[in-house]
Amino acid sequence: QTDGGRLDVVIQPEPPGLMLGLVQNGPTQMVAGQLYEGLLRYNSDLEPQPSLAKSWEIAEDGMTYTFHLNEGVTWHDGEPFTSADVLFTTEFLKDSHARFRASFSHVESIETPDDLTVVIHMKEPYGPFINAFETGSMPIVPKHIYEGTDYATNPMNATPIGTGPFKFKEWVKGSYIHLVKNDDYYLDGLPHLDEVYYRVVPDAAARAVAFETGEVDVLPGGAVENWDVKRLTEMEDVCSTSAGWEFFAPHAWMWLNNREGPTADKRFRQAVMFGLDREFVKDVVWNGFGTVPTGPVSTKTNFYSDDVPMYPHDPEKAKALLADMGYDGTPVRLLPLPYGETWQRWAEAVKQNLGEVGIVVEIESADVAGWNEKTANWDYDMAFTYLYQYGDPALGVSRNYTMSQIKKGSPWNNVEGYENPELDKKWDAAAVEPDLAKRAALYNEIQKEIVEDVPVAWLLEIEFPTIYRCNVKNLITTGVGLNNGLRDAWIEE
Amino acid sequence: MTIVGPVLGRLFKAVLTLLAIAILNFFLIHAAPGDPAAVLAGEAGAADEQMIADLRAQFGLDQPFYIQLGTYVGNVLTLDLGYSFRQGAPVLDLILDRLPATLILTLTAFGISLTLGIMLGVAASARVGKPADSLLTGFALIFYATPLYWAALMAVLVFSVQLGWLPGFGYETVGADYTGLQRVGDILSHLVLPALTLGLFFMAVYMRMTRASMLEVAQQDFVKTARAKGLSPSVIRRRHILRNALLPVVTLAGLQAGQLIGGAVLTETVFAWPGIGRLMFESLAARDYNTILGVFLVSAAMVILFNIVTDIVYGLIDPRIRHTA
Amino acid sequence: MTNPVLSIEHLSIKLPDGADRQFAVDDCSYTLDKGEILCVVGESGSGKSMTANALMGLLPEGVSVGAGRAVFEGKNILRQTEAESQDLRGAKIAMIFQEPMTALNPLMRIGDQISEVFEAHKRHTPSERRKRALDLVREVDLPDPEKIIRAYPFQLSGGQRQRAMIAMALALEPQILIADEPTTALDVTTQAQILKLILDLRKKRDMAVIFITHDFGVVAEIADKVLVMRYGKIVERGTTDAVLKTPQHDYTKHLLAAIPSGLVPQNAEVQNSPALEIKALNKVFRTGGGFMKPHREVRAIDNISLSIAKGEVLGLVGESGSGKSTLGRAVVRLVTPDSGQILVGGSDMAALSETELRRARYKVQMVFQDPYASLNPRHKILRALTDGPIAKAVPKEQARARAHELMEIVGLGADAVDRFPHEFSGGQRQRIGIARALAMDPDLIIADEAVSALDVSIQAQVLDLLRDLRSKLNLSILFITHDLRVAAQLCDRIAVMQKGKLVEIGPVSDVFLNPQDDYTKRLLAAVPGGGWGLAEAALT
Amino acid sequence: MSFWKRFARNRGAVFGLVLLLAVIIIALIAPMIYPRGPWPMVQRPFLAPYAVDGLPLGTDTLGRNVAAGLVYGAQVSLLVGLISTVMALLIGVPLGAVAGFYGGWLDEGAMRFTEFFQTIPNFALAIVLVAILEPSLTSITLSIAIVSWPPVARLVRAEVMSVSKREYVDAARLAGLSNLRILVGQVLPNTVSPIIVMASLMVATAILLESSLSFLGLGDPNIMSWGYQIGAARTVIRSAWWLSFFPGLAIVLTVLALNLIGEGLNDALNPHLSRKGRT
Ligand SMILES: Nc1ncnc2c1ncn2[C@@H]1O[C@H](COP(=O)(O)OP(=O)(O)OP(=O)(O)O)[C@@H](O)[C@H]1O
Ligand SMILES: Nc1ncnc2c1ncn2[C@@H]1O[C@H](COP(=O)(O)OP(=O)(O)OP(=O)(O)O)[C@@H](O)[C@H]1O
Ligand SMILES: [Mg+2]
Ligand SMILES: [Mg+2]
Repeated sequence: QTDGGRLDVVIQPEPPGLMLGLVQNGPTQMVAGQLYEGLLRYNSDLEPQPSLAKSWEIAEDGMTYTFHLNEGVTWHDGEPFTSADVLFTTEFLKDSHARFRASFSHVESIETPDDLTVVIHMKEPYGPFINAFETGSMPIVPKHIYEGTDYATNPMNATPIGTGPFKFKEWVKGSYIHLVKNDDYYLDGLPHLDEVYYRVVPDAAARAVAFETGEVDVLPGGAVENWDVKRLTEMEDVCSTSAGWEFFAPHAWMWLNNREGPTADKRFRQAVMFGLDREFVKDVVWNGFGTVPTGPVSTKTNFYSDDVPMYPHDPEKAKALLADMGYDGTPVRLLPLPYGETWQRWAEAVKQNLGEVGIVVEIESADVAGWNEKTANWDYDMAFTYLYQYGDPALGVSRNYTMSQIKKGSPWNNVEGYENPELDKKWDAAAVEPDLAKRAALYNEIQKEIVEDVPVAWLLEIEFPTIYRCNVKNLITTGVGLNNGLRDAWIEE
Repeated sequence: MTIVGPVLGRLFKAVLTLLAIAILNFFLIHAAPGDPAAVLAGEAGAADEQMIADLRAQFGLDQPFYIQLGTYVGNVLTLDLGYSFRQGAPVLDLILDRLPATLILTLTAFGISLTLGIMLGVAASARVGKPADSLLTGFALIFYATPLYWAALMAVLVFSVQLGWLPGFGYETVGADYTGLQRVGDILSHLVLPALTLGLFFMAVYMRMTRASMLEVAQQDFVKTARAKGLSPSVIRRRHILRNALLPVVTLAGLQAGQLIGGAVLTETVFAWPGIGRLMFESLAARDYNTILGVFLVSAAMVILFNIVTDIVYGLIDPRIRHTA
Repeated sequence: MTNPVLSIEHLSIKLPDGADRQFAVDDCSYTLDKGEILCVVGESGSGKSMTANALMGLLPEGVSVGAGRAVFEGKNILRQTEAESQDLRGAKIAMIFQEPMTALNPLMRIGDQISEVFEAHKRHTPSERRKRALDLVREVDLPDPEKIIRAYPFQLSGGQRQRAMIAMALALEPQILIADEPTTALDVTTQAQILKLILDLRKKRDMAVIFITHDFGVVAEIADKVLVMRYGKIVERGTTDAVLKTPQHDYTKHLLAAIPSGLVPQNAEVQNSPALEIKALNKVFRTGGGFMKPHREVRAIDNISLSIAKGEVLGLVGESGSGKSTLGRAVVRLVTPDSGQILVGGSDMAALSETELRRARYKVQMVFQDPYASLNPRHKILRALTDGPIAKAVPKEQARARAHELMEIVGLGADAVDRFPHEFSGGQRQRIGIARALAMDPDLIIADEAVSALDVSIQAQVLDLLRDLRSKLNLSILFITHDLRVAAQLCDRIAVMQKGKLVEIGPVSDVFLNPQDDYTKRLLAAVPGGGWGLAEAALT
Repeated sequence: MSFWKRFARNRGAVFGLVLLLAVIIIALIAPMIYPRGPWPMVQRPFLAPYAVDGLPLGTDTLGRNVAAGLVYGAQVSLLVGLISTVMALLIGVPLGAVAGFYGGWLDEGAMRFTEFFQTIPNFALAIVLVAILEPSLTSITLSIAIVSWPPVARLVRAEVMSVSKREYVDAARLAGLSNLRILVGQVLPNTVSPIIVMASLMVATAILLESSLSFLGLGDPNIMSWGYQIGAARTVIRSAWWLSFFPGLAIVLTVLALNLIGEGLNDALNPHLSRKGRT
């Protein structure tokens, strides 16, 4: 192992801010994950690992979680890190972090018996709770900086202070973000790298060029279009891996509007599933990366089951279903995800596929804001999306299918308007079931039933290969990959 | 003395125009679907209504529209472009950060296109009807017809990737910490490709204009007078024809200098140039209202500034405007 | 003749294919002596300018010397290299042009344009050039020389610019000065000054002058020898006296006959009631304003009152810019006056509403100065002649018939209505303009410089036509011109304007033979071709 | 008569006309050559030109026929170019004509309005407009028209002002014609030549603008256009150059053709009328 060196990583799009407690979008997590830390990390099997907490205990009944914090941890400005910061964080995040708010709604109270201990008392046992302490889910923020201020406009947001292995140095907007090694990091010998540059390159083709010309060393997943991946990985001394996305397990599907139009008919939705040539898309549009899903739960997520009805590419069946329902050729609108060429091609492929079974598709066009607006307000027939699963169906899956999650105005819930009260009960029961085997059985039932209903058209378990130079070692060590991977990374001489 | 009054009047008009632009843009941009809160929340990958509502309140989007407009206009009048909640910084700072890059890019492109365009235009007009003229005008036409972004892609491919002569993107070598001349050289090497691709189109425009204008002026009576004096053709071309031929070119250039900023959106995107064109485009996608409005206002101000500069240059060339008895 | 400075032998100048004829100049020979002024006259297009251009080596593209020689200092200057021509131009042979407004570089100071001549021929040091330029400016009598050499062309009047041109031409003391219609664009008083200047300089420097003109008045004033050209050929040559008094060739006779004579008709008493009455009319133009431009005020009509009787022709004369056109246009309200009254048939043109005006204008029509600009190039003549009557609610058929009739009256033939304006010559167009005015059956016609742009022979035809019409139709005419000879021929009374003011008005013979106002006297004296002596002969 | 002769004398213009006619014909017969349209995936993706019979320009990232895309793209480019130009003329000509003809506060107002639009950089405004209206063929065409009319208004105003000073306009006034009739019947017809020349160049610019918008992802996703093809292919420009090369070439040639025609028209329509016949 060698210490020192500089790593250039592409970041796209440019993050809106780096204060992870306030902003949690993808690029922010990727950069700020080096600055802030959570209580825990998760390996690629999604098992908890120590981070700010060096150890933890869960009571038998699942009602109490006790965390023991590392000693000698300081914030980047030299202030000591204590359990008070953790307590403060739970206050802080309530206002700005929806996912945190959701998981902590099961919490009764929090205690800090001493500077290095945090005890959380639950209202009820909540299975996935131990999965909610990673940096992005619960970044610990400094109390001494934020207490008593307006968090959103605190000037320190521009120069974030965390406990992480790297410190914020400089951000030249539109160009790069510069992080440097935290010399006072509490784990001896870490980090290895001296500095990290996150480079903003807005054009996908230019990002590929940047990697080719040696300007950058790491292309995070999704940074280049899939067609370039093959070419780049064939270069000398270039490695790639699909690891590092296990925690997120991005799952792509098409929302089918269950409320109105042809898509309100189950037979139509099933016809869509049969009409789609998902293997073709995986092979051609995604260059072979990813897995065709069988249902709402990703193969990477806990409680995945393949005991469900299958939807192979079968145009004849699709046509039969359409004939059965008496589909009259009413055009359906398709709203693609405005995330680049890959997604655009995907929409075109879907349009072609469905066109072949007789479904008239009109692609609509919108940028991110327009997409948000339309999906959040249910103004669509079919709309692409992909969401993270966070390791557990209760965290990342159920939110898309339960009636309590039908809320206009947000695009991250049951947007399709799927209503199945029977299933809702099972989802709720599974979330708080302390017995693992029972939980699994519940989720099996759920998956079987819901796949029959096709509330949405599941398209692909996306894989985002990370491309990097082979002399960069230990780049991805956790289930969230690059988001907190640089702690252990080093460059071989 | 006579100059102060009109300049003040002009500035006053400019301020009114800018204000009108601010208001129109305000309407335009708020007419777009979606809002910054939704985008920001959306990007987080998991958000709920409460979060979006909180963000809206924080951004002031829960206020009635007319109050938002009033606040904005009030701010603009006090030269305050507002705060970008998305980026967490005052808009003016964001823009000032990016403006130098855009200015360097557009002014260089403008300089290149104008000088080269005029030189080639003069050269072509001196050889009118000959093969050299056809060749030059032919090239100009092709540059004119080539989509900017396409040229940019090709340029990166050839000069940066294949030949490795020039950096293909960015503004300077990141982290090299050059200072002084070294830094200037570094920026210059990064500048070459974007400035050339942005400049080529406009060069073609100026070249054709110069050529046509030179030929037109060459028909005028005073050129015959100059020939009757026994002046050599090159002196006539330089001293008599060119100066008169420049007048329409200057007018056109003044009008287009502002448009360069628009064209810079594409160049800045392809070359990852950290300028305000890209800032505008990205802010638009994020519905970062204050930032888009700010960029629009600043670029409109630059257009107006260019127009004033054009008038001054025009006055320098044309005594009829400068001296008025 | 002894030892000519220049002798031209069998010169032919070829025009490009498709031109109106093969040779612009066809087998011409003549000589020019030292200190002599040779006038070249002839109608437009006769090849006058081409000869001069050939001598300078400045033939336009496509036009080339076909045959012949021009011997100057023992060399044929028609067959020289471009470099040799450059050495000659400006140094040995200099030239001045017709249009002083456009012949100077608008962006360069006068002084620089003059010293440039020295520079072109590598004479003197820069500071000396400057000094000499100043001397030259003095020599051509430009006011305030120090200031003038620092001035730009737009700051000078037409006459001053022409002087500057002459200064340039004289810079290197050339042996030959070619002047291509140098006074055509100037008004009479200025013209007289320039002619005098050329005569003076000729005497002082003993240079030879080729003076191109189509004005026989000018010829009479300055020429030693005359050359008459037609269709590129020399049809007559001789001393001034010989050619003017005893012309041999028919064409020369024809040209001379067409010249408006200085003869002034006897007073014809007009007692009819007025067709037009102008009372205390005023018009001030305010221009400018805007970025870097100050305001400017011009009093174009300054408290003018006059009247025109039915069937009367009133001549309105005065030099350029005196306000003649403005007055004419005010009558038909193409210009809205600031104050005063314009009574046409009792109604006040100055106070009518838009629709009333349209009606009132039927009675007053205008014939415009520029025969090229006054007809819409995209409309056939028929439309030009019928648009008005149809708007006036004359039935279409009737309007058409009238148009045919009018074309006969103005001597173009009824068939001509189906042609486009560009298919007519200038004189023909001018007649169409008259026909158009007549189509409206007006009581009063304003003719603004209606014959100024025409060649003398055509001018005579149009004047005849007007006279004829007046007597046939009992028309009143306000005849605006700057050519006093033309005015004398046609008008009953004359009004003289200066700087917006009416300085004199009266019967033709009174004004011409017994002018009261100083300005009128100056104006009359400036007319080239030797005064109004002829008029006295007519009185006896 | 002489118009065609003058136009035909300019060899470039004739070449441009032939080129443009070719593009128009191709656009018109597109449905006959490729009746299934440009979208079906006909073969393996990334086939090089002529790698397989019947695919002279190869296939794209989804295995669609590039040649078919090109042919249908011609329809879009021409349509957007023509319609947006016509719309820009419909805004610019009346505005400029009224401003130039009536003068006074009408002129002042119209010119302020025009200036206002010219103060916002063109392309930036087009981007914002398309984003607001959401990309579709209509919104793109409309946006292009909105950003391209100001120069038309200015040109028409200048021309109308100059033509209005001609004496034949005065003559028409004296003939008692109404202002509107004078403007429409006498003045405007004499301003058409420069407008036609400008329009031919505007079509070219509009085609470029559409392709630029498409490149930025602001194209109509249901429509195959050249800009779309280049934008879609830019990420694979290294491995499949033909995907962006041919549409790029198509744009260059079409724009070139329009420019050449514009120049030819300029020569043929404005043979220095003022000089003719006076010498
Ligand atoms: N550039 C040219 N190309 C072709 N023909 C020309 C050109 N210039 C003049 N001509 C023709 O040459 C002939 C002689 O023209 P020139 O200019 O010498 O006439 P001019 O006697 O000077 O007439 P004006 O009194 O109108 O100046 C005319 O028939 C004219 O049409
Ligand atoms: N529309 C106008 N705006 C401003 N000034 C004008 C306008 N028309 C005429 N003038 C000015 O009014 C004065 C009189 O002009 P006018 O045309 O009546 O003279 P004119 O006697 O007809 O001269 P010419 O013999 O040259 O035709 C001139 O100084 C002229 O510059
Ligand atoms: Mg001549
Ligand atoms: Mg006049």
